[in-house]
Amino acid sequence: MSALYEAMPLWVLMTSLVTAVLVFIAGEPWQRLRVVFNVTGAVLKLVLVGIMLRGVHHGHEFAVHLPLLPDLAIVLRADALTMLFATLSAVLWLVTTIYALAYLEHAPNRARFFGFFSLCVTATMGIATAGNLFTFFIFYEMLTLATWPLVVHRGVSRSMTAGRAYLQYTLAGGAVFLLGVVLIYALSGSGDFVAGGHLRHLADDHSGMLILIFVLLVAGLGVKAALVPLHGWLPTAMVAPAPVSALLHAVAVVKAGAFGIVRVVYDVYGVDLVQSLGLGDMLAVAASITIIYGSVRAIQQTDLKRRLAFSTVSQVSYITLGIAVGSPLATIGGLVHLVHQGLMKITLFFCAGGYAETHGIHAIRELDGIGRRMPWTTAMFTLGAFGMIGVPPLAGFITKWHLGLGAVSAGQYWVILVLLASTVLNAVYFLPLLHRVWFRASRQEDNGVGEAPPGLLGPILFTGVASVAAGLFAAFAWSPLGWVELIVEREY
Amino acid sequence: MTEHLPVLAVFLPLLGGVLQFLLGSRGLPVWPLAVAALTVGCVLLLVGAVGSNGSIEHAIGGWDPPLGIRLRADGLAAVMLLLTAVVGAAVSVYALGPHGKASPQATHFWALWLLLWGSLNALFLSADLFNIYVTLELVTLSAIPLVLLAGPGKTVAAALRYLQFALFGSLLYLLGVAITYGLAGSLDLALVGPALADGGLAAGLAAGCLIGGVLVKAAIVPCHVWLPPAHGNAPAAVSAVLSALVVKAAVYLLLRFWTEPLAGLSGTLVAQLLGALGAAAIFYGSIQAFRQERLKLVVAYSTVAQLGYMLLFFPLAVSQAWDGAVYHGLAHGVAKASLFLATGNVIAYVGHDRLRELRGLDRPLALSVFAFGLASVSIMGLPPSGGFVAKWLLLSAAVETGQWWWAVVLIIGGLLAAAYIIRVLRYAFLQAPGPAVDVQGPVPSAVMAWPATLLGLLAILMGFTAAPTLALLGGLPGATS
Amino acid sequence: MSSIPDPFGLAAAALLAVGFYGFVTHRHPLRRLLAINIFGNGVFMTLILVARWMPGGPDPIPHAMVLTGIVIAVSATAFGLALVRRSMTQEDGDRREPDDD
Amino acid sequence: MTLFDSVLALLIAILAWRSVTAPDLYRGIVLFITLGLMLALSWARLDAPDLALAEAAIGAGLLGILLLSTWRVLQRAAPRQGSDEPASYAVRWLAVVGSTVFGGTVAVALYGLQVGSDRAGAEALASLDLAGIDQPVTAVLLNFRSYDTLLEMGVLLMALIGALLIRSPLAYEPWHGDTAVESPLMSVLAKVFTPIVVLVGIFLVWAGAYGPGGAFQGGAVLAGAGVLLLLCRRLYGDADATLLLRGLLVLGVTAFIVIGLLLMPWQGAFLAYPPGLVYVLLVVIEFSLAVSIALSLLLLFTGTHAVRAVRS
Amino acid sequence: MNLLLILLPVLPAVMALGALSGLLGPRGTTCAVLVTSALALVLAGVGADGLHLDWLLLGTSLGLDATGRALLAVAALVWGAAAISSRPLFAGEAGPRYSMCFLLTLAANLGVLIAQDVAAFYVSFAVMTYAAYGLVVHDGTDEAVRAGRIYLVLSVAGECLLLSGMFLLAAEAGNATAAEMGAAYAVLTHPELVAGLLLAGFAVKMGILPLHVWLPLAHPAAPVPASAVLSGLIVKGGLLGWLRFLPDGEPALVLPGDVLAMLGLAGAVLAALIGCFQHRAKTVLAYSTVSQMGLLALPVGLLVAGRGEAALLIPVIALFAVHHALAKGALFLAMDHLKGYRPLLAAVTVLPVLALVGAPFTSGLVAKGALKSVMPDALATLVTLSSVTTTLLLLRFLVLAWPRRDSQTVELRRVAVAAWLLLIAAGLVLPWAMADAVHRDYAFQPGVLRDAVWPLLAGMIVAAVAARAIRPWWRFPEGDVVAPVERLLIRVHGALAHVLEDVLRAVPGPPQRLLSRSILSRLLGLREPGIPWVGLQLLALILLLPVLYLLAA
Repeated sequence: MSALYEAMPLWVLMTSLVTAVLVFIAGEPWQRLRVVFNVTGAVLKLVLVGIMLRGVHHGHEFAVHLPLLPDLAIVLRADALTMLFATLSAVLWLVTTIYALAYLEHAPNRARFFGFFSLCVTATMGIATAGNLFTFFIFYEMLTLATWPLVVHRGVSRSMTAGRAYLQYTLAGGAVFLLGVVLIYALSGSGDFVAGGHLRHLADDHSGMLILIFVLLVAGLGVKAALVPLHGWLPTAMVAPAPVSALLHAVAVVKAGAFGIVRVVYDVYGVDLVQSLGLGDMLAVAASITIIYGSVRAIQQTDLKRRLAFSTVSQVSYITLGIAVGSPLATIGGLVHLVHQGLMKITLFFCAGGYAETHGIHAIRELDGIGRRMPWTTAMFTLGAFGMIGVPPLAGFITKWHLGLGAVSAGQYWVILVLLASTVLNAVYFLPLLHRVWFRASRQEDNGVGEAPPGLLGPILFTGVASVAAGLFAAFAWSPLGWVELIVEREY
Repeated sequence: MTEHLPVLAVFLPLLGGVLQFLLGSRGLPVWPLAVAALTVGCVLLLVGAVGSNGSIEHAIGGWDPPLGIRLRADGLAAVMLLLTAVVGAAVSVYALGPHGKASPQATHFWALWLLLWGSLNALFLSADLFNIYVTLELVTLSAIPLVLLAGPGKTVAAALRYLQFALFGSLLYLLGVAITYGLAGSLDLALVGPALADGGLAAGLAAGCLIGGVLVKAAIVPCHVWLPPAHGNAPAAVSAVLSALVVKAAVYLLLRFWTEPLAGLSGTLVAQLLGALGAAAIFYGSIQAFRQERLKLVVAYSTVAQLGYMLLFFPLAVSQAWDGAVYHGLAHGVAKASLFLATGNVIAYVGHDRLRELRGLDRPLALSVFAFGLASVSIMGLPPSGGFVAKWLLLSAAVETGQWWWAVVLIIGGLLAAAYIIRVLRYAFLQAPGPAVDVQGPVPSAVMAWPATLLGLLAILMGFTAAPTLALLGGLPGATS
Repeated sequence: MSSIPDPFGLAAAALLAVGFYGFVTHRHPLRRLLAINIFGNGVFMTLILVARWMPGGPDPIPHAMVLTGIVIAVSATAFGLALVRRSMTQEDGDRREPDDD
Repeated sequence: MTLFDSVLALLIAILAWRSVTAPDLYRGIVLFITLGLMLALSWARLDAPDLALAEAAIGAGLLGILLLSTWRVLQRAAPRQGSDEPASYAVRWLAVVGSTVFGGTVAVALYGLQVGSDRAGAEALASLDLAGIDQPVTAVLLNFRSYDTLLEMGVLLMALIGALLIRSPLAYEPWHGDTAVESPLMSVLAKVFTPIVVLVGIFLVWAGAYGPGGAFQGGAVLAGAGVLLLLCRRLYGDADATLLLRGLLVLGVTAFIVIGLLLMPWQGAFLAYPPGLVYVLLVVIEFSLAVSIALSLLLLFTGTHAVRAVRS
Repeated sequence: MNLLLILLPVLPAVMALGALSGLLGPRGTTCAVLVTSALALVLAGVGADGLHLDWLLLGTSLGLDATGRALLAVAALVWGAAAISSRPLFAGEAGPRYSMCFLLTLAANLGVLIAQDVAAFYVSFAVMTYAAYGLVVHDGTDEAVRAGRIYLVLSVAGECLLLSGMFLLAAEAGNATAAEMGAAYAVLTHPELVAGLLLAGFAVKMGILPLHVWLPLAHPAAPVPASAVLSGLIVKGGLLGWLRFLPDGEPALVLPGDVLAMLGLAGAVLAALIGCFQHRAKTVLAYSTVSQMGLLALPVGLLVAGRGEAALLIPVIALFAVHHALAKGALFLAMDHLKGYRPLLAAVTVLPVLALVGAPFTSGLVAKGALKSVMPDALATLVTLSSVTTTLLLLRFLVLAWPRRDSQTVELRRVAVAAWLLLIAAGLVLPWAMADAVHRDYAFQPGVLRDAVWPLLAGMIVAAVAARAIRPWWRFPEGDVVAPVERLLIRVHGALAHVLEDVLRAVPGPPQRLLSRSILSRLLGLREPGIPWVGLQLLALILLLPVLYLLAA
């Protein structure tokens, strides 16, 4: 029993892997069966994650070792940080599955879609539970591969181009990352994630090498985390179906990159080492540039999803910024944004998908007056947008609040300017949009179609409300913020 | 009993093949399958024995070297035998599809295939320079007729080119053997080393001829020109064997020679040259693969590229590189066989393999596409797969020895592989617009689909079986561990 | 071993060189097969010389090797010739088309 | 001696060069055959009469006829394809330089060899009495390194299968039309000469145990007899092989393997023979080899599955 | 009972969702507002203890201080009256949206009144800001949209100031509650900077001088009831921010305090003067708000600068705020009722006007009197002087708003009129009731009465003279400096956008493909080499190998 319990991360991984396999086996004709598999898998995972969450909360750390080579093992582990990401993924998997079922109700190739979708979640879970760099890399690449079919799912030439861009960036990034990982193993003999890092003893003799490796690792991870100038794939990848975009932007891909950076900074290098090598500032500057650049580019976009995509570019770097600043409060801000950005961005993309699916709206100028027809969707969109701007009491505010406080306590006042600039820029690209949806007259004929179908609306409402709740009840112990505070407490 | 296993591993399939030729189409497909099963069983026993007892030797005719010839099953031979058995089993099952019914062609196929299997086993087990020459010829001369099975009309030019290179390569190799014998007075791999070590120019020339001859057989750039037409036009099952095993056998010989007879020579520069050839193979093969318009040619050029990785062992020459190179050979063998079998199913179904005209194959050919995808992962060296473990080991070795340029080669090679593989997947399986394939052939039966799939799965699984396999391999010969 | 260099050594080298030259320069498959065989003869000559230079009589092992080599070379060449015949007699056009069998 | 040898060596070099550079394919082939004969002569001079025999019979004789016949087929099918377009000027010069350097290197290496007496060959000579056969080369072929010989039979078989697969026969069907102009010489050749050649072949096989000769040479001569009959149109190639014919084709290799495998449990090693039976076994093997070799070479020549006698 | 506090924002917020979906309907919305108002009144009357909710936001403190209580009562009245007036607006196609914004603004406004900690206050404040946007642009006219845009720009700017101030504050003091502010500032490294940022941030909402430009645009653009709450209550949010998050003179922050006081005074006069040159009644009222808020900023500046006693100043400030809220709310609501020719109603409208001017016996008297009582004499005089401009301004209002005979008669909604009258009545009574006895007494001192009367008269005289002297009235653009600034900004933005575009075009973005076949095909005329070349390479290789071996040896 205890061995089974100890191997919890493995089971969590398996729920979606088995789902993927079953979905593939069931294939196109067995639609009902597939749905059952999907939903069962997602619910089961949620339950298991819940059990794990309880365990970790009580201070237990799960770990599974699968030796691979004499000095190399696949390690699946669950610490508090893992659970942050894992819970987010598990919850959003279920939600996105429901959404996707409705979204793709009449689309072809659904078996393929859901199969890879589940694989994608498996990879994400793997990333969350990876206990060393090697394991992390394995799932990181698996994620790349599993996501590609989703990006090109439509099969039209635009998707193909996007898919190619996606692969070129991510595979190149993966390659660079791999080089970094190999160097770490060669240098220190271990890539285990140890709270506080394990490279400190090398700082004196190998500082140059450590910096190089850090750059390699972050460049590799930065591709997925969409750090400028490695973000090129992300805006093009928005041609994918809405659930995929949601997944890419909110949960799986960009988060994997950001999560990786967190792991590298905290559990491989350790904050002290990163700061003493001067890497924190470098990372913070890169993140800041990304934040500003992404926002500026978002302003220029005329396509809704594209604008959201650039918004992601900008927002994900909050996470990086938070950990780069390096004070506990900023860390809290960065880590909690992992969840918050996920909730908010998934809401936004769900809404965009709802608009597209219900009214065929893609361009921003077509959104005029949609708020009257789809009040609930638009309300949730509004919440998401305000969250992005950082308006309280939404989740985004909690992030910004802690980031700002962290920056002040670390004495890095310029970060506040970045935050403010980002706020303003976010307002510049979201507020006119909101004005449009609520206050402009609709251009379309009223065709009697109103709100999105329940399968789409349900998830939208869920995530929207969740993003409010995450902000509103932030001080609650089980809120994302509460959990992150637990993590940071254990970390420092 | 154990010491007889190497002999059985060679002569079960060999005799089976000869008798198949004798029997003609009678006994199809029971006889060849029975032989194949026996062979697999025998090889497994042998590998098991090697795993538990260490290497097994068998002096043929009771004559010990230097007079006689020795069969030797050490770790390296064992893993290669295992690879042959795995791929061979899959190919044997697959061949039931195209060659299951009695026909002259089927007779020839099974006879040649069993002979080839036996020849490969003989090659891997041989510990004698001249005997290796004979086995090389055996392998070549059973492989070329197999290529012709696709129909002499379209393969004869390829076969002729293959033959010319193979023949010339063998003779070059034989020249090396001649000079070596002149120097050492012996042909046994283990015994010629010292004489070569202080042989001066003659030893250098001998080594050059041995390596050069084998390079031709291994289709290493620039001597690869015979490979793509041959592998690209042969029947699927044959292409699988050729790419997975036959060229691999030649590279195996390089590894073998380097660690035994040539170990005494000071080969640092040669090692770098071989590494450079490997790198050239990786780049050139990948780029050519990327440019091809036919699916099978893509896969064939991919072989050209992948063989290059194994050559990276030479400049790195540490234990990890050894493990990595050999494991790469194994992983590539399994994955490439899967790719070729899957490709064969595509051709059987569509009737051609022109990339741009393929689309929407993932429904009728779900299993094959799945197999292709899985195997591709290994070819690209992405985790979790055998190819990745191999790449990891090689990378570690490159970093460990401070030869970062080989690490760069490895990384870029992986990306290039991704480029051409993804191009295939994109065209064949995901491209939506345009008409679906005009169905020209039946959907491949389970017998044809599953071997590819199982091999593909194995390619992935090999990401997790490295430890026992490398334990069987037993480390770099002569390395102080 | 004779004190003056054995002239056949030079002959062997010449056969090898000429064989190599022929292999490189010829395009006609038949001529290339010829060149390969000449190269092979050079190798056999080398082996025979090695055998002869052994003190105490000609060394039988290289002889056996040559014999094996000759048979292999001839079989392979015969096979090659069959290929040449086929490739040069069939119409250019049908190389691309699937054959009748 | 050295003068003769030197002239012979020079002649060999020149013949080789001329054969390769001959502007005309036919002349190249003829020069190649001549070269083969000269080689046989030189090898006889180099204490290798077995090899001289083999070269004369197989390398020059059988291969020569095969080359010429192929040339004729090519001429008939597409006369112009026979013409040879040489490689570019640059390639040729580079090749000349390269080959010369290569030849030179080989020569230097060869002359630098220090051939001592602590060799496998010396051991073979010393162990002759254990081999059961007095003739050293045959002993090596059939006993010390019998494994090579066995596998070599496999090569022969595969080459044959390959040639059959191509279906590009040299001699197929009785040559109708031509039969009318059959010259009397042919009949004499067929009737008188062939039995003699066959006898010589059998003798050579038998002699292998004691002196120059052996399964290969004998088999080649027997095949030569077959070729003679083919050329005299007493035999023709046929598409359908009987089981018997195929049995004979694989007889050598099968016998070899089966005997080896059967005795293995007793002898503890593959292809190890009990001392008492060794001679008998070797003779059995040698003859079965000779049969298979002869048939294989003959079928390689015809390029068909079988040969049949012409029924008059 | 204390828990009811949380209902104040939650109830309307939840109702807002219902309104959005159209479930609530106009009647429901009105009822919701009235119920909330009733609840607020009850709470304001009964009072409530502080409430601390650890789990909400970053740990929320709610509570009612004296100022909060006073304003809560006023808010209940004004919101209630506005809701009744808004009834027609709740219906119709855009009704749900308006209802939602209305309810959300209400919720946030009440939240501002009861929030005691930094985070919760900021939450309410921000929601109030953005929800009010919906009220401003409700009409959807170009003018309204422009007003809304400018409102948003300045609001966001204000948020930025606030946010940076709060970061600095909370980083060192944590999520402090209003009660702990003094202590919090004591530990700050840059208290004046923080205070300056916060003052400026809230000043945007208050319409303090250079940041007031949105107000004369936005308040008139909104529908009448919305204008009433905007001008009457929403602006007070800034005031509460000041009071709660700046120290009450302990420690004294001289520079920001003085600057605020000066700006307030300047605003009081200047805004009134500018307002005189406006041509729309609502705009004039908006300028009046700016002016009055300037007047209100004055004591706050003194408080912050430590130039007065908190115990004296704060009640006065609250009193003035209450007075202004009621009067201004009533005036804006009057705009609905003055559309037709109804002299009686017009006459009633004069009451709050008088109150604002501070005529004797009006609520203005006690409010202004109290204000002057706590100030140094010089300043008190200046305040008195400002009454002249106020008079001018409101006369201008009356002139503009006075119904004409020929205007169309619009049917009156009795309930709305009743509510309005109630509000006016409350405006007359409530400040008196709330004022301390001291202030009441002070208001009836002869000097004070004199000071109340003469500016009124002076104003009327000046107005009469001016009306003769300058006709036609010179136009001053609404929002005064905003028009040129806006033009300038548009031009700058155009130029910047060009530059930006050029830069972005010049800096090639990340390529969408790293490798393409075109690159490759440029790289490669790669043909497979023929056998001759392969052979040569092989030859070279074989010659090279021994050389390398020998070299290495």
